[in-house]
Amino acid sequence: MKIVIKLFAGLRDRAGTGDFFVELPSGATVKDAIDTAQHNAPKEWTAPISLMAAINNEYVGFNAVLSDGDELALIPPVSGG
Amino acid sequence: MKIVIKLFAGLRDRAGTGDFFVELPSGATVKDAIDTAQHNAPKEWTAPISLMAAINNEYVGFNAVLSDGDELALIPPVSGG
Amino acid sequence: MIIITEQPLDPKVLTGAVREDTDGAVITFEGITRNHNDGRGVEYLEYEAYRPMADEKLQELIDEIKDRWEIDKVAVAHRIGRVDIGELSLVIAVSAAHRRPAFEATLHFVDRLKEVVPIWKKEYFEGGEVWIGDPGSERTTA
Amino acid sequence: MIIITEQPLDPKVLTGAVREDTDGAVITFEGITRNHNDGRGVEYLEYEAYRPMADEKLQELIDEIKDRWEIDKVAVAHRIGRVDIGELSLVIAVSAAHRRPAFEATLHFVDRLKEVVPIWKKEYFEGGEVWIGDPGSERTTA
Repeated sequence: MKIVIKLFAGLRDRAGTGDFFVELPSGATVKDAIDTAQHNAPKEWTAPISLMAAINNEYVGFNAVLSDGDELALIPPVSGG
Repeated sequence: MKIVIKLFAGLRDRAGTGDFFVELPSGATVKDAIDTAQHNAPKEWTAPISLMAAINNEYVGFNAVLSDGDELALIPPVSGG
Repeated sequence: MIIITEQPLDPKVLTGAVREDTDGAVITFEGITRNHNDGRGVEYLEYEAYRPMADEKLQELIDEIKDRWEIDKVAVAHRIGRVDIGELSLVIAVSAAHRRPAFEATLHFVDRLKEVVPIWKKEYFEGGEVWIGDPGSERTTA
Repeated sequence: MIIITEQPLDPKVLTGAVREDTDGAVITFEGITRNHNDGRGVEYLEYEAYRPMADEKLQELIDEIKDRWEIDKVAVAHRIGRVDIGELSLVIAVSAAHRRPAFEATLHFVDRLKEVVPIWKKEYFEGGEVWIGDPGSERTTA
Protein backbone atom coordinates (compact mmCIF):
# COMPACT_ATOMS: atom_id res chain seq x y z
CA MET A 1 0.00 0.00 0.00
CA LYS A 2 1.00 3.60 -0.56
CA ILE A 3 1.29 6.14 2.26
CA VAL A 4 1.93 9.90 2.01
CA ILE A 5 4.51 11.03 4.53
CA LYS A 6 4.65 14.68 5.56
CA LEU A 7 7.58 16.16 7.44
CA PHE A 8 7.69 19.57 9.06
CA ALA A 9 10.02 22.18 10.46
CA GLY A 10 13.40 20.81 11.62
CA LEU A 11 12.44 17.33 10.44
CA ARG A 12 11.85 18.54 6.91
CA ASP A 13 15.17 20.37 6.96
CA ARG A 14 16.98 17.21 8.08
CA ALA A 15 15.31 14.96 5.52
CA GLY A 16 15.59 17.41 2.66
CA THR A 17 11.92 17.10 1.74
CA GLY A 18 8.50 17.77 3.21
CA ASP A 19 6.35 15.40 1.21
CA PHE A 20 6.92 11.94 -0.17
CA PHE A 21 5.37 8.51 -0.72
CA VAL A 22 6.43 5.20 0.76
CA GLU A 23 5.33 1.71 -0.23
CA LEU A 24 4.52 -0.51 2.76
CA PRO A 25 3.14 -4.03 3.24
CA SER A 26 -0.45 -4.28 4.43
CA GLY A 27 -0.66 -4.11 8.23
CA ALA A 28 2.32 -1.77 8.56
CA THR A 29 2.38 0.55 11.56
CA VAL A 30 3.45 4.14 12.04
CA LYS A 31 6.75 2.85 13.38
CA ASP A 32 7.31 0.80 10.21
CA ALA A 33 6.54 3.85 8.10
CA ILE A 34 9.02 5.98 10.03
CA ASP A 35 11.75 3.31 9.62
CA THR A 36 11.13 3.16 5.88
CA ALA A 37 10.89 6.95 5.56
CA GLN A 38 14.25 7.44 7.24
CA HIS A 39 15.95 5.60 4.37
CA ASN A 40 13.73 6.81 1.53
CA ALA A 41 14.13 10.54 2.08
CA PRO A 42 16.68 12.52 0.07
CA LYS A 43 18.82 12.71 3.22
CA GLU A 44 18.86 10.03 5.91
CA TRP A 45 17.50 11.52 9.14
CA THR A 46 17.00 10.54 12.75
CA ALA A 47 13.82 11.24 14.64
CA PRO A 48 14.03 13.97 17.29
CA ILE A 49 12.90 13.14 20.79
CA SER A 50 9.21 13.89 21.41
CA LEU A 51 8.28 13.12 17.83
CA MET A 52 4.51 12.81 17.40
CA ALA A 53 2.55 11.26 14.57
CA ALA A 54 -0.85 12.02 13.05
CA ILE A 55 -2.82 9.95 10.55
CA ASN A 56 -5.22 12.05 8.50
CA ASN A 57 -4.99 14.95 10.98
CA GLU A 58 -5.50 12.93 14.17
CA TYR A 59 -2.73 12.16 16.63
CA VAL A 60 -1.97 8.43 16.90
CA GLY A 61 0.51 6.21 18.73
CA PHE A 62 3.46 4.64 16.92
CA ASN A 63 1.72 1.24 16.92
CA ALA A 64 -1.27 2.53 14.95
CA VAL A 65 -1.88 0.52 11.78
CA LEU A 66 -1.88 2.38 8.47
CA SER A 67 -4.30 2.02 5.58
CA ASP A 68 -3.71 2.55 1.89
CA GLY A 69 -3.79 6.23 0.99
CA ASP A 70 -3.30 7.51 4.55
CA GLU A 71 -1.51 10.79 5.12
CA LEU A 72 1.02 10.27 7.89
CA ALA A 73 2.36 13.49 9.40
CA LEU A 74 5.52 13.31 11.49
CA ILE A 75 5.34 16.15 13.94
CA PRO A 76 8.43 17.43 15.76
CA PRO A 77 7.85 19.39 18.99
CA VAL A 78 5.31 22.10 18.23
CA SER A 79 6.01 25.69 19.22
CA GLY A 80 3.15 27.88 18.14
CA GLY A 81 1.98 30.94 19.98
CA MET B 1 -11.64 72.00 64.47
CA LYS B 2 -13.29 71.87 61.07
CA ILE B 3 -13.49 68.69 59.00
CA VAL B 4 -14.73 68.30 55.43
CA ILE B 5 -17.01 65.30 55.07
CA LYS B 6 -17.53 63.73 51.67
CA LEU B 7 -20.29 61.23 50.95
CA PHE B 8 -20.65 59.13 47.84
CA ALA B 9 -23.07 57.02 45.85
CA GLY B 10 -25.96 55.61 47.92
CA LEU B 11 -24.70 57.42 50.99
CA ARG B 12 -24.90 60.80 49.27
CA ASP B 13 -28.40 59.98 48.06
CA ARG B 14 -29.48 59.08 51.61
CA ALA B 15 -27.95 62.18 53.22
CA GLY B 16 -29.08 64.56 50.51
CA THR B 17 -25.60 66.06 50.07
CA GLY B 18 -22.13 65.00 49.02
CA ASP B 19 -20.01 67.62 50.71
CA PHE B 20 -20.27 69.41 54.02
CA PHE B 21 -18.33 70.69 57.03
CA VAL B 22 -18.62 69.57 60.61
CA GLU B 23 -17.17 71.21 63.72
CA LEU B 24 -15.55 68.73 66.10
CA PRO B 25 -13.59 68.99 69.35
CA SER B 26 -9.86 68.39 69.13
CA GLY B 27 -9.05 64.67 69.41
CA ALA B 28 -12.26 63.58 67.70
CA THR B 29 -12.17 60.28 65.80
CA VAL B 30 -13.68 59.13 62.55
CA LYS B 31 -16.47 57.54 64.53
CA ASP B 32 -17.23 60.86 66.24
CA ALA B 33 -17.29 62.59 62.88
CA ILE B 34 -19.71 60.02 61.47
CA ASP B 35 -22.03 60.42 64.47
CA THR B 36 -22.02 64.18 64.04
CA ALA B 37 -22.42 63.99 60.28
CA GLN B 38 -25.49 61.77 60.57
CA HIS B 39 -27.34 64.59 62.31
CA ASN B 40 -25.81 67.52 60.39
CA ALA B 41 -26.70 66.37 56.89
CA PRO B 42 -29.83 67.68 55.14
CA LYS B 43 -31.39 64.24 55.71
CA GLU B 44 -30.61 61.99 58.67
CA TRP B 45 -28.95 58.82 57.38
CA THR B 46 -27.74 55.50 58.70
CA ALA B 47 -24.44 54.00 57.71
CA PRO B 48 -24.60 50.98 55.40
CA ILE B 49 -22.76 47.85 56.44
CA SER B 50 -19.19 47.67 55.17
CA LEU B 51 -18.77 51.43 55.31
CA MET B 52 -15.13 52.44 54.91
CA ALA B 53 -13.46 55.74 55.74
CA ALA B 54 -10.52 57.59 54.23
CA ILE B 55 -8.70 60.62 55.60
CA ASN B 56 -7.01 62.67 52.88
CA ASN B 57 -7.29 59.78 50.40
CA GLU B 58 -5.95 57.03 52.67
CA TYR B 59 -8.12 54.33 54.20
CA VAL B 60 -8.24 54.51 58.00
CA GLY B 61 -10.00 52.70 60.84
CA PHE B 62 -12.96 54.27 62.66
CA ASN B 63 -10.76 55.03 65.67
CA ALA B 64 -8.36 57.19 63.68
CA VAL B 65 -7.98 60.68 65.13
CA LEU B 66 -8.80 63.65 62.91
CA SER B 67 -6.87 66.87 62.49
CA ASP B 68 -8.14 70.31 61.61
CA GLY B 69 -8.76 70.67 57.87
CA ASP B 70 -8.85 66.93 57.16
CA GLU B 71 -10.99 65.63 54.34
CA LEU B 72 -12.92 62.62 55.62
CA ALA B 73 -14.48 60.47 52.89
CA LEU B 74 -17.18 58.01 53.87
CA ILE B 75 -17.03 55.21 51.37
CA PRO B 76 -19.92 52.78 50.87
CA PRO B 77 -19.11 49.41 49.25
CA VAL B 78 -17.16 50.12 46.07
CA SER B 79 -18.23 48.52 42.80
CA GLY B 80 -15.94 49.66 40.03
CA GLY B 81 -14.95 47.58 37.04
CA MET C 1 -0.96 55.14 32.32
CA ILE C 2 -4.05 55.80 34.41
CA ILE C 3 -7.16 57.25 32.79
CA ILE C 4 -10.48 58.08 34.45
CA THR C 5 -12.77 59.64 31.90
CA GLU C 6 -16.34 60.24 30.80
CA GLN C 7 -15.36 59.43 27.21
CA PRO C 8 -15.64 56.00 25.55
CA LEU C 9 -12.58 53.82 26.17
CA ASP C 10 -10.28 52.67 23.37
CA PRO C 11 -8.44 49.42 24.27
CA LYS C 12 -5.91 50.05 21.50
CA VAL C 13 -4.54 53.07 23.35
CA LEU C 14 -3.86 51.00 26.45
CA THR C 15 -2.48 47.98 24.66
CA GLY C 16 -0.22 50.25 22.63
CA ALA C 17 1.00 51.95 25.80
CA VAL C 18 2.29 48.73 27.36
CA ARG C 19 3.73 46.82 24.41
CA GLU C 20 7.54 46.81 24.29
CA ASP C 21 9.98 44.81 22.17
CA THR C 22 11.02 42.86 25.27
CA ASP C 23 7.46 41.62 25.84
CA GLY C 24 6.16 38.29 24.61
CA ALA C 25 2.65 38.65 25.99
CA VAL C 26 0.05 41.35 26.40
CA ILE C 27 -3.26 40.73 28.18
CA THR C 28 -6.10 43.14 27.71
CA PHE C 29 -9.10 42.89 29.99
CA GLU C 30 -12.32 44.65 29.04
CA GLY C 31 -15.13 45.08 31.51
CA ILE C 32 -18.38 45.60 29.65
CA THR C 33 -21.88 46.66 30.63
CA ARG C 34 -23.96 43.48 30.46
CA ASN C 35 -27.65 43.55 29.58
CA HIS C 36 -28.50 41.49 32.67
CA ASN C 37 -27.49 41.20 36.34
CA ASP C 38 -28.89 39.19 39.23
CA GLY C 39 -31.53 37.77 36.92
CA ARG C 40 -33.01 41.04 35.73
CA GLY C 41 -32.59 43.21 32.66
CA VAL C 42 -30.15 46.12 32.90
CA GLU C 43 -30.79 49.32 30.93
CA TYR C 44 -27.52 51.14 31.58
CA LEU C 45 -25.00 51.89 34.31
CA GLU C 46 -23.72 55.08 35.83
CA TYR C 47 -20.27 55.22 37.43
CA GLU C 48 -18.98 57.70 39.95
CA ALA C 49 -15.37 58.09 41.16
CA TYR C 50 -13.86 59.82 44.18
CA ARG C 51 -10.92 61.61 42.69
CA PRO C 52 -8.00 61.96 43.18
CA MET C 53 -8.22 59.03 45.61
CA ALA C 54 -9.33 56.67 42.82
CA ASP C 55 -6.29 57.63 40.74
CA GLU C 56 -3.98 57.10 43.72
CA LYS C 57 -5.44 53.68 44.54
CA LEU C 58 -5.10 52.60 40.91
CA GLN C 59 -1.44 53.63 41.04
CA GLU C 60 -0.99 51.63 44.25
CA LEU C 61 -2.51 48.57 42.57
CA ILE C 62 -0.15 48.96 39.63
CA ASP C 63 2.78 49.10 42.06
CA GLU C 64 1.37 46.09 43.94
CA ILE C 65 1.17 43.79 40.92
CA LYS C 66 4.54 44.96 39.60
CA ASP C 67 6.09 44.04 42.94
CA ARG C 68 4.48 40.64 42.98
CA TRP C 69 4.70 39.41 39.39
CA GLU C 70 7.30 39.52 36.64
CA ILE C 71 5.44 41.92 34.45
CA ASP C 72 6.53 44.92 32.44
CA LYS C 73 3.96 47.71 32.05
CA VAL C 74 0.39 48.28 33.18
CA ALA C 75 -2.19 50.68 31.78
CA VAL C 76 -5.70 51.14 33.15
CA ALA C 77 -8.71 53.18 32.09
CA HIS C 78 -12.03 53.44 33.91
CA ARG C 79 -15.01 55.18 32.44
CA ILE C 80 -17.34 57.25 34.64
CA GLY C 81 -20.76 58.69 33.97
CA ARG C 82 -23.33 56.83 31.92
CA VAL C 83 -22.19 53.59 30.26
CA ASP C 84 -24.63 51.87 27.92
CA ILE C 85 -25.03 48.13 27.29
CA GLY C 86 -22.09 46.72 25.35
CA GLU C 87 -19.85 49.68 26.16
CA LEU C 88 -16.60 49.37 28.06
CA SER C 89 -16.40 50.52 31.67
CA LEU C 90 -12.89 49.24 32.38
CA VAL C 91 -9.85 48.37 30.30
CA ILE C 92 -6.59 47.02 31.72
CA ALA C 93 -3.56 46.12 29.65
CA VAL C 94 -0.56 44.29 31.09
CA SER C 95 2.62 43.34 29.25
CA ALA C 96 5.24 40.80 30.26
CA ALA C 97 8.02 38.69 28.85
CA HIS C 98 5.97 35.55 29.63
CA ARG C 99 2.25 34.98 29.67
CA ARG C 100 1.48 33.35 33.03
CA PRO C 101 2.43 36.26 35.30
CA ALA C 102 0.56 38.60 32.98
CA PHE C 103 -2.64 36.56 33.37
CA GLU C 104 -2.31 36.27 37.14
CA ALA C 105 -1.45 39.92 37.63
CA THR C 106 -4.32 41.16 35.46
CA LEU C 107 -6.93 39.05 37.24
CA HIS C 108 -5.58 40.13 40.61
CA PHE C 109 -5.72 43.76 39.53
CA VAL C 110 -9.41 43.53 38.65
CA ASP C 111 -10.22 41.66 41.87
CA ARG C 112 -8.46 44.29 43.98
CA LEU C 113 -9.91 47.19 42.02
CA LYS C 114 -13.35 46.00 43.01
CA GLU C 115 -12.29 46.00 46.67
CA VAL C 116 -10.36 49.21 47.20
CA VAL C 117 -10.76 51.74 44.41
CA PRO C 118 -13.42 54.32 45.32
CA ILE C 119 -15.57 53.95 42.23
CA TRP C 120 -19.27 53.15 42.39
CA LYS C 121 -21.73 51.75 39.93
CA LYS C 122 -25.43 52.51 39.83
CA GLU C 123 -27.51 50.06 37.92
CA TYR C 124 -30.61 51.27 36.10
CA PHE C 125 -32.69 48.17 35.68
CA GLU C 126 -36.21 47.71 34.37
CA GLY C 127 -38.36 49.52 36.91
CA GLY C 128 -35.74 50.89 39.26
CA GLU C 129 -32.19 51.74 40.20
CA VAL C 130 -29.67 50.58 42.79
CA TRP C 131 -26.07 51.29 43.80
CA ILE C 132 -24.36 47.92 43.44
CA GLY C 133 -23.21 46.50 46.79
CA ASP C 134 -25.61 48.74 48.70
CA PRO C 135 -29.04 47.07 48.57
CA GLY C 136 -30.56 49.70 50.89
CA SER C 137 -30.15 52.24 48.08
CA GLU C 138 -32.63 50.48 45.77
CA ARG C 139 -35.51 52.58 44.47
CA THR C 140 -38.30 51.43 42.25
CA THR C 141 -39.88 53.74 39.72
CA ALA C 142 -43.06 51.71 39.25
CA MET D 1 -13.59 32.36 14.40
CA ILE D 2 -10.29 30.69 13.48
CA ILE D 3 -7.77 32.53 11.33
CA ILE D 4 -4.38 31.27 10.16
CA THR D 5 -2.81 33.88 7.94
CA GLU D 6 0.40 35.41 6.61
CA GLN D 7 -1.06 38.88 7.13
CA PRO D 8 -0.58 41.06 10.24
CA LEU D 9 -3.13 40.32 12.95
CA ASP D 10 -5.68 42.87 14.14
CA PRO D 11 -6.84 42.21 17.73
CA LYS D 12 -9.87 44.44 17.21
CA VAL D 13 -11.34 41.97 14.71
CA LEU D 14 -11.17 39.15 17.23
CA THR D 15 -12.37 41.14 20.20
CA GLY D 16 -15.25 42.45 18.12
CA ALA D 17 -16.15 38.93 17.06
CA VAL D 18 -16.67 37.68 20.62
CA ARG D 19 -18.31 40.65 22.36
CA GLU D 20 -22.03 40.19 23.00
CA ASP D 21 -24.47 42.20 25.12
CA THR D 22 -24.67 39.31 27.57
CA ASP D 23 -20.91 39.46 28.26
CA GLY D 24 -19.37 41.36 31.14
CA ALA D 25 -15.76 40.47 30.36
CA VAL D 26 -13.56 40.06 27.33
CA ILE D 27 -9.95 38.89 27.60
CA THR D 28 -7.62 39.42 24.68
CA PHE D 29 -4.27 37.66 24.71
CA GLU D 30 -1.55 38.82 22.32
CA GLY D 31 1.56 36.76 21.73
CA ILE D 32 4.33 38.99 20.43
CA THR D 33 7.75 38.40 18.93
CA ARG D 34 10.21 39.35 21.67
CA ASN D 35 13.65 40.73 20.87
CA HIS D 36 15.31 38.15 23.13
CA ASN D 37 14.99 34.47 24.02
CA ASP D 38 17.14 32.17 26.14
CA GLY D 39 19.54 35.02 26.79
CA ARG D 40 20.29 35.94 23.20
CA GLY D 41 19.04 38.55 20.75
CA VAL D 42 16.28 37.52 18.34
CA GLU D 43 16.10 39.06 14.86
CA TYR D 44 12.76 37.67 13.72
CA LEU D 45 10.67 34.50 13.73
CA GLU D 46 9.20 32.36 11.03
CA TYR D 47 6.10 30.26 11.65
CA GLU D 48 4.92 27.21 9.75
CA ALA D 49 1.55 25.46 10.13
CA TYR D 50 0.35 22.02 9.07
CA ARG D 51 -3.04 22.75 7.64
CA PRO D 52 -5.84 21.80 7.83
CA MET D 53 -4.78 19.89 10.97
CA ALA D 54 -3.84 23.12 12.76
CA ASP D 55 -7.30 24.56 12.06
CA GLU D 56 -8.96 21.38 13.33
CA LYS D 57 -6.91 21.31 16.53
CA LEU D 58 -7.72 24.96 17.22
CA GLN D 59 -11.41 24.14 16.84
CA GLU D 60 -11.00 21.22 19.27
CA LEU D 61 -9.36 23.54 21.80
CA ILE D 62 -12.22 26.01 21.45
CA ASP D 63 -14.67 23.17 22.10
CA GLU D 64 -12.55 22.00 25.04
CA ILE D 65 -12.54 25.33 26.89
CA LYS D 66 -16.22 25.93 26.14
CA ASP D 67 -17.02 22.57 27.71
CA ARG D 68 -14.93 23.27 30.77
CA TRP D 69 -15.59 26.92 31.59
CA GLU D 70 -18.60 29.21 31.60
CA ILE D 71 -17.52 31.29 28.65
CA ASP D 72 -19.37 32.65 25.68
CA LYS D 73 -17.34 33.00 22.46
CA VAL D 74 -13.76 32.34 21.44
CA ALA D 75 -11.82 33.73 18.49
CA VAL D 76 -8.24 32.86 17.61
CA ALA D 77 -5.79 34.04 14.97
CA HIS D 78 -2.28 32.72 14.36
CA ARG D 79 0.12 34.35 11.97
CA ILE D 80 2.45 32.23 9.85
CA GLY D 81 5.48 33.18 7.77
CA ARG D 82 7.90 35.85 8.91
CA VAL D 83 6.97 37.78 12.05
CA ASP D 84 9.19 40.70 13.04
CA ILE D 85 10.03 41.92 16.55
CA GLY D 86 7.03 43.59 18.18
CA GLU D 87 4.56 42.02 15.77
CA LEU D 88 1.76 39.72 16.85
CA SER D 89 2.01 35.99 16.20
CA LEU D 90 -1.09 34.98 18.15
CA VAL D 91 -4.29 36.68 19.26
CA ILE D 92 -7.01 35.00 21.31
CA ALA D 93 -10.19 36.70 22.45
CA VAL D 94 -12.60 35.12 24.93
CA SER D 95 -15.87 36.59 26.16
CA ALA D 96 -17.86 35.58 29.23
CA ALA D 97 -20.52 36.86 31.60
CA HIS D 98 -17.91 36.86 34.40
CA ARG D 99 -14.19 37.44 34.32
CA ARG D 100 -12.64 34.52 36.21
CA PRO D 101 -13.62 31.73 33.80
CA ALA D 102 -12.53 33.94 30.90
CA PHE D 103 -9.04 34.33 32.40
CA GLU D 104 -8.67 30.63 33.20
CA ALA D 105 -9.97 29.49 29.82
CA THR D 106 -7.73 31.87 27.87
CA LEU D 107 -4.58 30.82 29.71
CA HIS D 108 -5.47 27.15 29.29
CA PHE D 109 -6.06 27.70 25.59
CA VAL D 110 -2.58 29.15 25.08
CA ASP D 111 -0.96 26.40 27.16
CA ARG D 112 -2.70 23.68 25.15
CA LEU D 113 -2.06 25.40 21.83
CA LYS D 114 1.66 25.10 22.53
CA GLU D 115 1.26 21.37 23.17
CA VAL D 116 -1.00 20.09 20.42
CA VAL D 117 -1.46 22.51 17.54
CA PRO D 118 0.91 21.66 14.67
CA ILE D 119 2.54 25.05 14.28
CA TRP D 120 6.28 25.56 14.47
CA LYS D 121 8.46 28.55 15.12
CA LYS D 122 11.93 29.08 13.73
CA GLU D 123 13.99 31.63 15.54
CA TYR D 124 16.52 33.69 13.61
CA PHE D 125 18.92 34.88 16.28
CA GLU D 126 22.20 36.77 15.97
CA GLY D 127 24.46 34.34 14.14
CA GLY D 128 22.12 31.45 13.51
CA GLU D 129 18.69 29.87 13.41
CA VAL D 130 16.86 27.11 15.28
CA TRP D 131 13.43 25.49 15.33
CA ILE D 132 12.17 26.08 18.86
CA GLY D 133 11.84 22.85 20.85
CA ASP D 134 14.19 21.00 18.49
CA PRO D 135 17.75 21.92 19.55
CA GLY D 136 19.25 19.49 17.02
CA SER D 137 17.99 21.79 14.25
CA GLU D 138 20.25 24.69 15.27
CA ARG D 139 22.54 26.07 12.56
CA THR D 140 25.04 28.85 12.96
CA THR D 141 25.82 31.20 10.11
CA ALA D 142 29.13 32.46 11.50
